[in-house]
Amino acid sequence: TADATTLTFAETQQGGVGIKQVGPPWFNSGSLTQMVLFRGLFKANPNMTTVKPDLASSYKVSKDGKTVTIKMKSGLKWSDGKAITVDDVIWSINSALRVTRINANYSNAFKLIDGASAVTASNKVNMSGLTAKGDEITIKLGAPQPLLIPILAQFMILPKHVLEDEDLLRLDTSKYWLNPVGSGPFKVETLSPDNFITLVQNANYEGPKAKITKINVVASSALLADARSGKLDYFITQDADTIRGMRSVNTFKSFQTSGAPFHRYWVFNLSNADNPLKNVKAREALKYGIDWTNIVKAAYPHGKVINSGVPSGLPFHLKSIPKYKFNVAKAKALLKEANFDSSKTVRLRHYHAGPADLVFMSAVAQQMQELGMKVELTRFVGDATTELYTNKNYDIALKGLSTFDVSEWFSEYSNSNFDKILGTQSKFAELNAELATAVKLKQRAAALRELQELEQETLLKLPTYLLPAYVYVSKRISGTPTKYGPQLYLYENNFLNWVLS
Amino acid sequence: MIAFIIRRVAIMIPMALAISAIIFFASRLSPIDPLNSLISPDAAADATNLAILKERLGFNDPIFVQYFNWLIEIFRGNFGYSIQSGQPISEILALRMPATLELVLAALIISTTLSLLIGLVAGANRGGLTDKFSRVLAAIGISVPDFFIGLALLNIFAYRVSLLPTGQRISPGQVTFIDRLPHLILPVATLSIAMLAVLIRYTRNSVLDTINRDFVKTARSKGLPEWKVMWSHVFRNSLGPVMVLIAFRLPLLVGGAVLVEAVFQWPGIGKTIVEAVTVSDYPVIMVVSLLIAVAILFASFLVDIVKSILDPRVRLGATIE
Amino acid sequence: MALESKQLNNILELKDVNVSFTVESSSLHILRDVSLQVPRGSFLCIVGESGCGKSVTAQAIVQLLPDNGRVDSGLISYYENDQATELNKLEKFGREMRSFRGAKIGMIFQDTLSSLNPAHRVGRQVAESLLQHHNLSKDEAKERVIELFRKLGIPDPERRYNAYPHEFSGGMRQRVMIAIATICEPDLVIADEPTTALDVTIQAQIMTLLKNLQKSAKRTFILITHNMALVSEVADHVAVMYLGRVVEYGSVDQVLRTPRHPYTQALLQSVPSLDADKSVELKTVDGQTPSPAEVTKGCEFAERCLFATDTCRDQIIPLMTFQGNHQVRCIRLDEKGNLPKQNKAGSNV
Amino acid sequence: MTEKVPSTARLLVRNFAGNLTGMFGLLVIFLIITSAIFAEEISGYNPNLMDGMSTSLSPSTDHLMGTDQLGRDVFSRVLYGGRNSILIGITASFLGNLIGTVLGAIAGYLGGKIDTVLIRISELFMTFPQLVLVLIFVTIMGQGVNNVIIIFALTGWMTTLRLVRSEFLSLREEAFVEADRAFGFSKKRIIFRHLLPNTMSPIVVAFTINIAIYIIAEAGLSFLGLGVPVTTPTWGNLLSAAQAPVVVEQYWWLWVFPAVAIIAFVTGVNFVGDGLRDVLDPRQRTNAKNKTFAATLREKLFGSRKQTIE
Amino acid sequence: MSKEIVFTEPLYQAKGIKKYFPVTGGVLRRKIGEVKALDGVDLDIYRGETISIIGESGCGKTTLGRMLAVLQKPTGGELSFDFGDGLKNVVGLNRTEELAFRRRVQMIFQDPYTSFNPRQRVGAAIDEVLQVHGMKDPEERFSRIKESCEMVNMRVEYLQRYPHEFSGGQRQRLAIARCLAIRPELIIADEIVSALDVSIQAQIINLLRQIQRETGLSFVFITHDVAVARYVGHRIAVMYLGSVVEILPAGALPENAEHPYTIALLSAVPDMNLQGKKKEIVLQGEVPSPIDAPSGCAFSTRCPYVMDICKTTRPVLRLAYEADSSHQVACHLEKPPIGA
Ligand SMILES: Nc1ncnc2c1ncn2[C@@H]1O[C@H](COP(=O)(O)OP(=O)(O)OP(=O)(O)O)[C@@H](O)[C@H]1O
Ligand SMILES: Nc1ncnc2c1ncn2[C@@H]1O[C@H](COP(=O)(O)OP(=O)(O)OP(=O)(O)O)[C@@H](O)[C@H]1O
Ligand SMILES: [Mg+2]
Ligand SMILES: [Mg+2]
Repeated sequence: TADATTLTFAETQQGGVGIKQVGPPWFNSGSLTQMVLFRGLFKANPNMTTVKPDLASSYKVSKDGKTVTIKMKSGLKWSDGKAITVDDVIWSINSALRVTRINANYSNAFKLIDGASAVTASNKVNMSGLTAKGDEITIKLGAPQPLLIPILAQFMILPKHVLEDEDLLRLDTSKYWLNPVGSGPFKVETLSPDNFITLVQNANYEGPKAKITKINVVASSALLADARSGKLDYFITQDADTIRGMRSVNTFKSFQTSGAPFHRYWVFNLSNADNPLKNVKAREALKYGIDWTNIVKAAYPHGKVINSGVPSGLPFHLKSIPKYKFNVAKAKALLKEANFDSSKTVRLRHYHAGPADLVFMSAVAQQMQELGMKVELTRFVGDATTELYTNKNYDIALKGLSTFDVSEWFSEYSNSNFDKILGTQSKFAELNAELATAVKLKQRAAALRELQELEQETLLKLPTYLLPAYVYVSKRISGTPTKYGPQLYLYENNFLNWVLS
Repeated sequence: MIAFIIRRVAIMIPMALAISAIIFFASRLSPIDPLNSLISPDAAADATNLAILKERLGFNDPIFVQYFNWLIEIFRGNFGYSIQSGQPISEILALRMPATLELVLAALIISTTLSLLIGLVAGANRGGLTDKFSRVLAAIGISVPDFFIGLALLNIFAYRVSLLPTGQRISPGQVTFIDRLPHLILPVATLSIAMLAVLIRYTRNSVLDTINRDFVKTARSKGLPEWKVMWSHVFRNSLGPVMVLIAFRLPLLVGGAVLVEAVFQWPGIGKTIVEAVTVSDYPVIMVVSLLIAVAILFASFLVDIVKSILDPRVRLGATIE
Repeated sequence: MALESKQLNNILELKDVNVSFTVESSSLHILRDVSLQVPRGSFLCIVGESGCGKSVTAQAIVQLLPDNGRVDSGLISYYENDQATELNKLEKFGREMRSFRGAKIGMIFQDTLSSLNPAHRVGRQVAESLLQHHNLSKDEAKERVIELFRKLGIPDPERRYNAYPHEFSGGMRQRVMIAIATICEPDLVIADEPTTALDVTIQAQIMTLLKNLQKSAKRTFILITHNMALVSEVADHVAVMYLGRVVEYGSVDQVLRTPRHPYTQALLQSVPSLDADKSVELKTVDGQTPSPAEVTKGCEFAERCLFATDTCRDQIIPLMTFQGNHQVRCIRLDEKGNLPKQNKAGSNV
Repeated sequence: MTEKVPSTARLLVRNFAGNLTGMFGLLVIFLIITSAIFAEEISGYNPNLMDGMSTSLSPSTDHLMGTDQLGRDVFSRVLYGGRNSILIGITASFLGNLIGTVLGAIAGYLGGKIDTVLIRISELFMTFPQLVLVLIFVTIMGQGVNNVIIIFALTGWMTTLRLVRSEFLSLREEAFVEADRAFGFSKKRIIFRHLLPNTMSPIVVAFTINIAIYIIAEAGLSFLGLGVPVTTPTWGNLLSAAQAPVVVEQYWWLWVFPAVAIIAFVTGVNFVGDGLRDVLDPRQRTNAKNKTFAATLREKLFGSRKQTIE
Repeated sequence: MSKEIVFTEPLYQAKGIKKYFPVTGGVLRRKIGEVKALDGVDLDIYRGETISIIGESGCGKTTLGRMLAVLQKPTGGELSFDFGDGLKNVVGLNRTEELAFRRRVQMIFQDPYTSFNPRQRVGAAIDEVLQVHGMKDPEERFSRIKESCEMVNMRVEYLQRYPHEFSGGQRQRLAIARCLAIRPELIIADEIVSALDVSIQAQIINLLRQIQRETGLSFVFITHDVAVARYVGHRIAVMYLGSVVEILPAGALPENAEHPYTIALLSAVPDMNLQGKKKEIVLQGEVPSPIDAPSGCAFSTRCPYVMDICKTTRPVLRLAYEADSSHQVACHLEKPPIGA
């Protein structure tokens, strides 16, 4: 099967199966498919720390941080041969606020542009703060926004001329995704829904030709077996068992992804007056009553136990936060202090249902039972969003969050959804506002310290572990980077220089 | 014969309607508001977005109106949209039906032919080698969960020896059916083994039943050679009950497909159901279960016709005691 | 093998035939030392109560016993043109045995609905036999079948040829069965209770038919029945069976007019006749037929017999022959074939 | 004739004792159930004890069936899981049979419109693949041991209904029922005192067979992650580890042993079911046309023993 | 011997009893016709008599028995029973009246193998009947059971047994005992000897005759065996296709039968003693289906003496040619075909 110029990539992002279409990049991005089909204005490095121009040639931020001007490269073409223009950029940013499914990073950032509030799905009004003149785009912001440029580096520009007549509320299901017109070095050759996608080089791409001529995007149900038998060349996974198994496959190089962390944590449904964990001491007991270190190690060998929204190892992590230490006696004492009512059932829910997740949840549940709690552990039946914020049929839920920036972790405390389960957290809202507009490092540090302290005090969310992803690259590929960015983000991976042997 | 067909159809229609009603109203018992998942939390915060979507999808109508609309739309070929992916369900079906049909039909054909062959031979030579073999097979088929068979096959033939694909239906570059055959082997084998066991056992018993019938003695008393007795008197008469059983087993085959598709990551209807159930994607669940029910009704209708061809008493509308 | 003149007269002879069945790994001895002579061209009736082994005898002759049954010993000889064939020595489904079935020995069964294949047209079922034994084209066969149907009084035979068994009444089905058994013009026809399920008026029709076949075509018939009165109307010879044995055999006059075995006597007196004296009680045989599993060495009727002595129970009872080949299996008979005047209870009989 | 007459129940026991496969099945069931009850004593491990030192060990003399990722002893978990699986199987089968029996009795004895409606409903249910039906119910009711039991019962009563109904239909024609009516017995008395006891045998058989079916169904459902919550170890939940291909390939003991337990138990149950059917169900016999179950039973036991009077 | 039977005051009277069963068919399984199982049967049953009912399969004997026992409701006609104060309608009674009727009229069925609940000891089965009919005192019940067992020559110890431990003949005797226990006035016996071997058959027949002599209760004895019918019954009702064609004193058989069907039937019955004495009439054709019975005389399709009137008009029961009040015929022939 190993064709000298064809790379086989296992798409794992959508849960292992179901390549129904090319994934719309405005919701989740970061797969190799999206990286080679689309481009944004900028491109980030694997650490997500700097950006370099991509569709744009340069950008300038005004002194007060409220005006950003971006200059586009000229002569760029979509894969159908039409020119890529500033109109495409303006249409894309406006449309991002009109579609139903959009990554909150983009919508949060774009909402700060002047006139964004006038944009709705039903009207044709564009934001006034977004204008173009020749090949220059001007963005006017209500307040300085340090993250705008990194976010624009993640935001893929889509072709206005193809999509402008689409129903934006149902953009995700448009036929467009079966054979998207893109700007990247590759384009779709065939897409057999549910089965595979093949990508070939885009002749209208202005840059140098890739060494790889074809990419097979497949869905593998057994990454390990397929990798070992040489059916795969490249894939990313978070799956504990696969990662463990791949250790013995020596035809692959493995890399832990860097950059934005992937949190797993517990949220408490405090809107339920009957929640046995209403008392913060009871929640604190969970920090000690559960052998986090060992359970996480058993379920996710590559996982890392965390005790703060700013995980240790990241800048501004608050060192004074105590590490969780398995101490049943202390936990029981705390529970007693909290007057814990052991006759009530703690409803523990999760929606991640991989085998490792089940191992993790059932072990945790078991230890909670050993603390004298009655635990009812089930999966969410419906989709997570509804279950979490509308049905609220739980006391503790396991949640995941891939953060572009730690501010995202803290902004949860004050967003409208969390209000429904935690009640309004004005203190968090204040601090979050401070953090969002903190242009100086010192301001940022102060805000993050206060937020972490408040987090420990309130324990509305219980940070538990980070789950990094691993990239596996067949040794028959050379020219691959030594550093890979986070799973759900786009970054420079030098794909054009990859060579197959 | 025509009256017979009409009567069967006449029974089928109310059944199908009843099924559709049950499915529709039962699904409305679900506590989940389908709308919320169609829309990202942030977009949902905008009430106008919600309202537009709600109106557009007809969630504001009274429930009976919704039911009839749903039915009418289904007749028009518009099955609604998946909550999970927002895709039109008709598209999902168009994609996934062929996969399941391929699987189920292949398993049906293989298991039916094999089981008839083995069952007939086993029944004709009671206590013989084939008979013993068939009994072992039957014991396995009844006591071993079908997904376990699948897992075992996968483990051996795909994971340990990379002889066959680990799953999926089509790999890049596979154009013809023959190309795709390797993908089919394991799932079809799994599904067939499960079906085979019961069918063999039943065929065998049916043959044994028939062999002891008096008309076989009559046939022998004419001096016919054994093969002729078996062929034209025993086998043909044993087939009727077996056909009925096959019709009765069809639901099981589809049920088995759910698990087998899960094991082999086969992008078929079964997988669709499981995916849909996991996220309570009830428009999909509704349509798919309706479809399965109707398909099975129709299949049993076909079986009835075949049976009536085999047994003149049914065809001529006589009552059978 | 040269045949004795006596044998020349018989078409079939059974000699000490023993049949047993395996039931759940134990053996049931069902037919014990059954001996019968079937004179050529005659009408032999085998009578006896349900379960006494009449059908088994018939099945043993054509080697169509159920799977779990087998002929243990004895001879079943078929005579034809100075030639004797031991039927039970032939391979069960071999070519030779099959050349007898249908062609030389025809069989008619009792339950007509289950004896005809419900899935085949009746004409075809009759023709099947013909095509098996004669080199005929399908059309010729059909013609012959239709002709026979007409002879047997099946109305509208052309149309009926293509009908299915369930479209026929019981009487008509029985005629079809007769057609199957006789289409190849076998010399011997064995009819196993052909009229038991039918009404008397229909029974009369069928019996007339069989009797005519015997007379006109010089066929030999073995009729199995439990109806003594019917026997008296059709039979030339009668064999009375009780629990797997022939207890009495002779011509119809011998057996029905001068029954010698106590069982035969009781049997004849326990059915009222149309001109029976209503003030006279029916004779009853006390007790019940034992099961074949519990038969003893001696006379199987001893437990119920008014004349039984201890010797009857302990001794193997031989078949005694009285004048005119009247065979009786009873040791209480004197040389003239008469039972003692006194029964065991001491009262006069 | 002073011989003691054995009761029907005793006949059944005696007859079943002669049924080799049935007895073998019974032995297997008995062994599995007892070891499930004494799970800890037999395996020597607490099924919930997490031993961080010995995770994912393959079978050895210490851990007969190895350990899982959390270092729990698989053998003791398999035994322990049996408790729940068997309990689910038995309870669901009992409930399903109860529903089926009551409805079947009504349909069979009353006949007419009620019968037609019930039969149509059962056909509706039977048209659905049971697994799909169960999945739909899971969507509506959610997961949980009780829910799973209820769902199984709600989706598995049809065969019992049909069995009981057809049994009633044929019993209704038997002379003793006509006689009961001729004597003026009330409907209630006829149904509950005379008909129902006579349908017990198929019900018992269906009950056993359904246990097997439900245990397999539970396994399938839990394998899909839609069955009993993972905190309740069942054979199915243990098996769901096999959702991960890597587990299937590398930690075979995690899924093979629970599967073996299921297969052994289900085989046992099926053997018992077959045995019971042989002993109890007259229709399995060839020439039982006119005889009642008891008559056939007697014949089987004694041959047609002479029972002369006088 | 038996008391003189008084043929003037019937114990039980059936008048114009009809029973039609719907026949469904067609696409919608609608009613497309009727099986006229009984088409206007008149029958009087007198105290102390045994009336035999004969006829070929499907002619409606069982149905008539069921009607008489009110196990099914007739489609038309009247059934009245003399409870001691004159004839009274018995269809649609309330519970107490029904019990009173059922205590007096009992039925025994053909199949001895299913006549008892296989799971009930026979003693308990008889006892249950007595309980349902309101006998509270166990002692009294026991003596009643004992008494009826003696009547059928059954040892009381055997009542401890289950039905399967008895032979067919014994079960029929027990079934009779069960009826006798409630001391009925009329027993309807539907083919109770047909499933038995001849040697056992004789026992039951003798037993019935003996009971009848001793207790004087009335019997309706349904059979298809003409000789048995004649032997057991005082009178014989001959049925053909849902109607009674002739009722005649048993003594009148075989010579004095007048209806052509009765005569043909008799001639078809094989008989050892009558060989040669009988006139051989082999009836042609078969009994028509009761779904499309002939419009006139039911027998007209097979009758050797058929006349035009037979095809259009149905004959009713009238006194026989040889005038005897207990001999009635339904035939248009003025003279019996075979001379008296
Ligand atoms: N396949 C069999 N296995 C065991 N026993 C059998 C089998 N077939 C017949 N028998 C027994 O052989 C005996 C004789 O049976 P057979 O059928 O010859 O009786 P029959 O005289 O024809 O009775 P009937 O008048 O009822 O037809 C019976 O006791 C019967 O139970
Ligand atoms: N429940 C029923 N539904 C429809 N037709 C019936 C029903 N019961 C009886 N019949 C029909 O009524 C006619 C008379 O039946 P019945 O049983 O009374 O006859 P019979 O004289 O007792 O016959 P046999 O001698 O066979 O017992 C038959 O044609 C029969 O098919
Ligand atoms: Mg026989
Ligand atoms: Mg009848």
